[in-house]
Amino acid sequence: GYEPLLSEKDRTTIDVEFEELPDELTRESLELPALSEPEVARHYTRLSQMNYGIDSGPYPLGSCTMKYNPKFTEDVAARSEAAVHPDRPEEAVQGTLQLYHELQEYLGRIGGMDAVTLQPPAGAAGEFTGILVAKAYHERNGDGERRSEVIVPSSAHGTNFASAAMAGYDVVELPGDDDGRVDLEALRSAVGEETAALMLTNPNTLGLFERDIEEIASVVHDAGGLLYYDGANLNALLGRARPGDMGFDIMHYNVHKTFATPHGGGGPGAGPIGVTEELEPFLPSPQVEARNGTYELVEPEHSIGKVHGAMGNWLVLLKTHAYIRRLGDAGLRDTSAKAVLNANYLASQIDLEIPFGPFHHEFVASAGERDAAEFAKRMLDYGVHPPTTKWPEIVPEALMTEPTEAESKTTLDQLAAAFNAVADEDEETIAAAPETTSARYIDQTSAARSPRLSWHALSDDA
Amino acid sequence: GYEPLLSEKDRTTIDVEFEELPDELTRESLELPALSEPEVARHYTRLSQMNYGIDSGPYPLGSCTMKYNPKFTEDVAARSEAAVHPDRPEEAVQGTLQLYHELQEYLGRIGGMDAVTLQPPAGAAGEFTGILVAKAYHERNGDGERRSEVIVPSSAHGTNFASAAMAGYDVVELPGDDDGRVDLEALRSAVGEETAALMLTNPNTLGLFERDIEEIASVVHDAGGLLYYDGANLNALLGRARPGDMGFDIMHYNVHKTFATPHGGGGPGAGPIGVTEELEPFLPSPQVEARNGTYELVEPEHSIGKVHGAMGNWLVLLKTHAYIRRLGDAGLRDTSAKAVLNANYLASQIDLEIPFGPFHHEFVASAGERDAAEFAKRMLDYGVHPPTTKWPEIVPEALMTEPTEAESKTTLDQLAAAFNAVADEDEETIAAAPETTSARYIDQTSAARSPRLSWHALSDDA
Amino acid sequence: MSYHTQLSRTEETETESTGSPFAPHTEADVEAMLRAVDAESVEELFDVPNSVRFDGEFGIEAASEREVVRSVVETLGRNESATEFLGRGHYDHYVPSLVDHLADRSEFLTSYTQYQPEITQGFLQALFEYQSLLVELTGLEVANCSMYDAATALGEVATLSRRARSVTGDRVLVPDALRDERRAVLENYVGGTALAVEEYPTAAGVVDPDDLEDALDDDVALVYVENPTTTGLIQDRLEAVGELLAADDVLFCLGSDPIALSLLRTPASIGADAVIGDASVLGLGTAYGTSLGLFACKEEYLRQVPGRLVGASRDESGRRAYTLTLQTREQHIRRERATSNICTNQAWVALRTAIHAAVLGPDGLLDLAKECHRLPEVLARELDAIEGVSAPVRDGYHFREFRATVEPDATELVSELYAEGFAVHAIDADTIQVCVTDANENRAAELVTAITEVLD
Amino acid sequence: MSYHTQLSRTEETETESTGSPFAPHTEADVEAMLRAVDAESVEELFDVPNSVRFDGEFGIEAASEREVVRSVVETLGRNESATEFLGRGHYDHYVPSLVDHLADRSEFLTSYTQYQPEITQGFLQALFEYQSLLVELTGLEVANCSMYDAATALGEVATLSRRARSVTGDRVLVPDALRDERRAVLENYVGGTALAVEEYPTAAGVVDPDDLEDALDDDVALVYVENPTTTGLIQDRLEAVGELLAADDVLFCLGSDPIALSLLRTPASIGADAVIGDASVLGLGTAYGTSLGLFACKEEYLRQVPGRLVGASRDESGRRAYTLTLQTREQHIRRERATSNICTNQAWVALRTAIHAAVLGPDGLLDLAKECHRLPEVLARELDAIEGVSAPVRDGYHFREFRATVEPDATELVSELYAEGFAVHAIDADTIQVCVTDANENRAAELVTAITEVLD
Repeated sequence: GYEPLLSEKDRTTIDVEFEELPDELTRESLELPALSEPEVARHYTRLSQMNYGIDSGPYPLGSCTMKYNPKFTEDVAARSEAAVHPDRPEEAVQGTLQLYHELQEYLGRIGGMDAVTLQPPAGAAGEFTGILVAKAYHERNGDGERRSEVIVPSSAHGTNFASAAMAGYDVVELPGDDDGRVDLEALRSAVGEETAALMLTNPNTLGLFERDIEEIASVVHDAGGLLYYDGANLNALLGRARPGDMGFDIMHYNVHKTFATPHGGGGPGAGPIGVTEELEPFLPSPQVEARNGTYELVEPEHSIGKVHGAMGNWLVLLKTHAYIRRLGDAGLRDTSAKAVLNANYLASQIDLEIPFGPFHHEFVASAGERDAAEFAKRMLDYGVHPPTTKWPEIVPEALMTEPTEAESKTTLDQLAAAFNAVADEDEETIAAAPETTSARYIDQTSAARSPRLSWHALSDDA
Repeated sequence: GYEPLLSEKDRTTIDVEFEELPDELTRESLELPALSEPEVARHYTRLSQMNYGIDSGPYPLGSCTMKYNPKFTEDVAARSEAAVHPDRPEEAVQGTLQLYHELQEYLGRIGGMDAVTLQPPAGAAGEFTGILVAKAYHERNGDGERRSEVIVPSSAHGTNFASAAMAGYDVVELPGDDDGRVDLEALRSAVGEETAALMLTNPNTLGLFERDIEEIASVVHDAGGLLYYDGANLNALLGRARPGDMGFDIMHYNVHKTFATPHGGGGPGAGPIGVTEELEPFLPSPQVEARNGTYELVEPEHSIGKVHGAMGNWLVLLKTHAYIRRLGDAGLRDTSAKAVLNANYLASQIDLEIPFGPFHHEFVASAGERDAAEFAKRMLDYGVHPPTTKWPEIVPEALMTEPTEAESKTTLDQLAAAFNAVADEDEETIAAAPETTSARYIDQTSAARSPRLSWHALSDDA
Repeated sequence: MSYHTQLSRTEETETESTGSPFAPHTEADVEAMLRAVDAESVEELFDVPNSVRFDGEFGIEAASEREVVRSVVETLGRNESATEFLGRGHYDHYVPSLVDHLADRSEFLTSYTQYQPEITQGFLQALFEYQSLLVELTGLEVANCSMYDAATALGEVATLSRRARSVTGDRVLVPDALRDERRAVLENYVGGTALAVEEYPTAAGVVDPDDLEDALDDDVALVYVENPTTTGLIQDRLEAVGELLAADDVLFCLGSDPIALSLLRTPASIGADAVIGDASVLGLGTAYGTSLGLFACKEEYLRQVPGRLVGASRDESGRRAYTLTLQTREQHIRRERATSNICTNQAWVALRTAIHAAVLGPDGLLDLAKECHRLPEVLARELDAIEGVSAPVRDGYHFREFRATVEPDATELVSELYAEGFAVHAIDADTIQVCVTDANENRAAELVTAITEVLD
Repeated sequence: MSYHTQLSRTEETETESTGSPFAPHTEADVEAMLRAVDAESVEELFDVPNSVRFDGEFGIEAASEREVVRSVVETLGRNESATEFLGRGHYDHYVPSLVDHLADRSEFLTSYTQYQPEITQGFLQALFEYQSLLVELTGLEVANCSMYDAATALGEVATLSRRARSVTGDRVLVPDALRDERRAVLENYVGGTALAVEEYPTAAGVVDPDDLEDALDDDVALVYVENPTTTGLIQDRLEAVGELLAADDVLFCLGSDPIALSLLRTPASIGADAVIGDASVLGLGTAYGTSLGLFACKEEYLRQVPGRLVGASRDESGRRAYTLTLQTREQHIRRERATSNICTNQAWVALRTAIHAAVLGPDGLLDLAKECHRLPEVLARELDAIEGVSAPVRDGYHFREFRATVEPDATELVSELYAEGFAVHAIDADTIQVCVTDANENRAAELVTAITEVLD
């Protein structure tokens, strides 16, 4: 497949003339593609046909939880009543606030947290918000200066490091234990008076449950630090264990992972955070509270302020609400059951080394002698989306694989067959991949070396 | 592309047990695929990817008027207010009836007809309805017995013949003139006391305007017959000429051709018919009439009864209404202008013999020495949908081509390039086509020889 | 400034439209194209004699997309808002969102009849699967891939009976309880033949084999029976009807729908030769007429079947592939000797029906059918408890709907219920008919309250 | 009977759900899979110590798709139905239907970030085209492919100013008329740095270069100016501002949006270093927060840009292809030294914005922008004619909105207008703000009438 750029189909320059404004307030001209509706329709239809989505086939990107996105949630979010202006007064938007409040409640119960804010517009924004809450808490306790460090395991998501740094913290990297989990001794020596928080994913990015979680919590709490839960892998635990019960003080939820809202090619997502009662006064403003059957926007006593210009990615939150209502307790529990069963089954069918275990929602296979990125490219030729590659680094040439609950046994068998077929192939075949995709292997290095980031930057022959 | 049948993915037999009904009233078992929603979503997504639509590329099927289908008309038809039960009393469905009435009016003005029924659910149903009206008219005049023939030009659509026959008429085929138009002498000798009607397409299926239309009308009318207009090619004449003004007594409109409602893989369409004042009393029941701002369902005095169990393909009619409103007079006129310009331009760019002319909305090229069907298959390899083939028979190895107004010059140039490339290829290459499609050349003969019409009829290895 | 961008401006500023917003030509394009065809203007290309040239106006004002949507939606808003408890052959069931999302994919929606099977395998396979669904549901060997609606399908069965060599006779027997609309369409379909439509007596649609036998003679070509009936009853003596008709050279056609067929005796098992009905109870529901005619029959009538048939074949690489087949029955080949004039049918609605059935699966279908029995039983009982209401009117097994007698006046009751936001059928001066399915059961309790209050 | 078909039954009969309707496993599947992993039950696979096992209930009842849709729609129905004349940084414009239909294609909607460019060329190209649109509109060389919203984009510009070597200083100057929400987000983004946010005085958002100069000193790192202002005014002295700031090592950031940028002076031409804003005025409109942060800057800041960038490259066959690029700036590579923590962004909204712009084309965009000036001018004049209303409050050129003083009480007026079905901003005791675009202009005349009547 190949589709010319819009700008290659047409580029029309118009003079900007407008007698009602002085010339010096307006631009001189505007050069953009001028195409008819049928041409635009075909352009984007063809582009879509050059793109792989969940409805195209399995998408086992580890840690991304790419699962089926139910269509009815789209219909709900498309209702015109859902798209109100954020400046409407409370009394004119009671329906929206009720749903907003219900979702705060649902997420609190699911995570075992006392209070939830829906404002952060993505998982990383949730991390940033959570760390800001921790910081405000420590500052309120007169402990802000001293507690200058956030501890992050080396296998954690890159966002953990970046979010802590954005909030002004020094990041202390915590090496892992031989069993792929937190090294308690290393933790004990890392923790101290400077510790503001430990950020942890559980199950971690290897799919392993941190069995010592209570001990970990004690170590951090005893030192006066807070425990932050990265919700990226919550799909493994729904109804089996709750971060709040494990001792976490703050957590974020990736609704586009756990609660099946579409990833949208990279967003919008939403990253609500839950906190313990103690931290509730520090949540962003406003919170939605129910009083005598009406819903109010309330500023928490020591609120950190705002992390988004309005109420977050509301349309995504609305889809989350509908999804949770659809599943209910039993559906949520079953989600994790099938996600964990699928990961374990798929691991059992793949002829590659898969260190560590037992696995929950995902596992990391090793491509061994092969380059994991090339291995993945070759999998494209088998019509499936490959796993996340080369991460976490504790597994050499990592293939981080998360099938989710939404794949059938038949599909898992197809996925395993793709893994195994590539594992059996010679280097040359693998290196020549992909052969069947809409584009062949793309040179990313030269793209970065001389960046061309708009059609203006393309020469005519490029 | 290949996608297994639903039944190859799963076939589950369930016992039908229901204590609330006696056993002899219920079936014993039911065997169907039992698949989850994600599996169903992928199945049909993949099937769609193995299908070519207007948004995929040009679709120049002659006489089918495959043009861009505006998306907003879908939104209008999807409104829940549009999907009312057909047994609602008039007063409870005034909005629907108002739109129904407005569309009757619009179509009347566009065709130059005095009254319009929207009931026929497709173009062929419109033909049948029109002939029934003609029959009722002749019967009412005591002329029913004698007028037993309907005259149809040999180049007419197959439906014309079939519709007339369904209404109980003998079909008299009228050979064409050397210039591809009606042979006036042949018409004069065919017409007589037995003539109930002449069915005519104008422009005809060669894209030629029947210049002698007034003379033709006189001949038929003088003999007491009626003139029927097949609206398949109306896209060529919008705002330039009206069947009613040319002397036609009855016409049908193919809204899925002229008015851009989607063809839906073969329907639903809608085939409203328009008639002169004289024939209005014979229209199907009910007609919608406006009286003092309210809309009523009225049975015409000598109504032929019904041709559809309810009000026709209402959702399609609603899309038609929205499309006509969007375009208005100027848009409708421009539609024909561009349709005719496109056909003429495309014809000028193709290196094949294209007999007759001047063309309106379509033309018929000849594949010459080559088999037109094979020629068309080879065009598939150039990423375009081929024209209608082998018809009308007056052109040897016919390639009947209608680009419509919705194609750009760029696309027409691509289409012409596909025609010309195939024209330059050797027989072997053409016979081996198609090579790039989701299925290769399909054996239609053996499919008809031993029909397998359901998954029940497939053996396990088939 | 290009020509068509002037138009896109009208989209937003509502200045007067100067052409079609869906024609992509720039002014430069038009000029180049005119040069290529050696014409000065587009008007020159119209070979239309002046005497029939139209130079008037239609008087239809162009409007922006926004204006059209707004205006049509406002007009539809003039419909009274009411929860419909209406049935009588047209039924609503909840259609899963997935059906809309998949069927609206433009590769399906904007395609044409599958004349080029190599690039339309997707739709062909979906239609093949639709046919297979009907084959399973009816127990008959052949189903076509769509008719317009139940009424026209009935008409087509009648003309098939005329063509089938194993069938003789000129009389078509239909139940006295048949909807007028279906009867009227049937009359038009047989109007071109020697067939005559006659009624046989029923008890509100329920056939008594003895009464039917009395109506039978050598001249009967077709007997049509509906199960369930338009009055909402499940036929309880179909086997006897089948035996009665098997003896004769009569075509036995059953009227039904895919949900009822998921639960009720298969037409094949009671000796039916053909089945017609409304298949859009799955996938679409009532839409003021837009529908889907179900058509299935025994294999012996295959060459006489009207409409499109999709068959399995192979492509050159040996892989299974699908294609329209037996096209020599059809109008574009056989012309006046075709089995029907049908060309454009209801393929897209058939796609919706197939998707809905696939989402439900066999259990989902069966459970839905069971609800269609349970819900009216419960509602009838509740209405029966109201003073002045007697429901159901007739003993028997119900499906989706039932009749009730009311005092003092059914028409008045129905009209007052409309004012309360409920639509039910008035059948005659003292009878109403009430239809309840998964689509409206959530408001059934409110209907009971409303009826109680109106009659109080 | 298979496990999951029990679930599809709940869809229709609402018996209690026993699991996820979106897990496709049959009972037989589960058994075979457990055998393969050598486990007796799924519970066994959870390596969770008993002490932290959860065996409680969430107390969330499962519901069928039909029930959920009905319930959510009913709840949304509790929102007062009102035509919104609200703006102040969040704007509605009519979004063509085509945008929905194309962006909802599941290949776009259900895909993830384009880590495998070979199978995500479609989305990558759409994002490349989105970047190109912003480059054309701003005149700057670089645009990223999305931020969350205008407020977070402003925050990111501030931290960029900290990293940029050509910029020094700790003070961030923002207009006194800045929305509180944007200011609050900005404060949080700079909270981890030495930057401090301060206000400079404006006339209802309109910057006076002399006043700004007074606020400047060597310690200023960033000056932020909005055009148009939150109060609906077009800045008339931006060139002077640009000249003022060009002399210093100050980052000059302009806040705007794609519709305004289609008409107003390009940021590049007045010397802006960066542009942020809300791009979803095209493609989405106000949605209680769901938005799209616009981010563009000069090439010199390229290596400091936050968020995703799509670049052109070639594939092995030599054909142009697109890929995420300069990823070494990003958190998954650079971790705590990344330019931002952003990962999931607003790609799908950017797709919608790009499609909307493509449908409009340059003329459509420009005409829409012109309407954004004309409509408030007309409405302000009409309101000014009402006794007790003075509009616009300030002379100047308006864009989308304007302020008006009203007597006797703005809050009361706004509240009474709500009762009449109109939403307008109350700014203070005697000031309202009114926003009018193509999305609500059809009801502007009614608003005038309503205000006249309320004040009468």
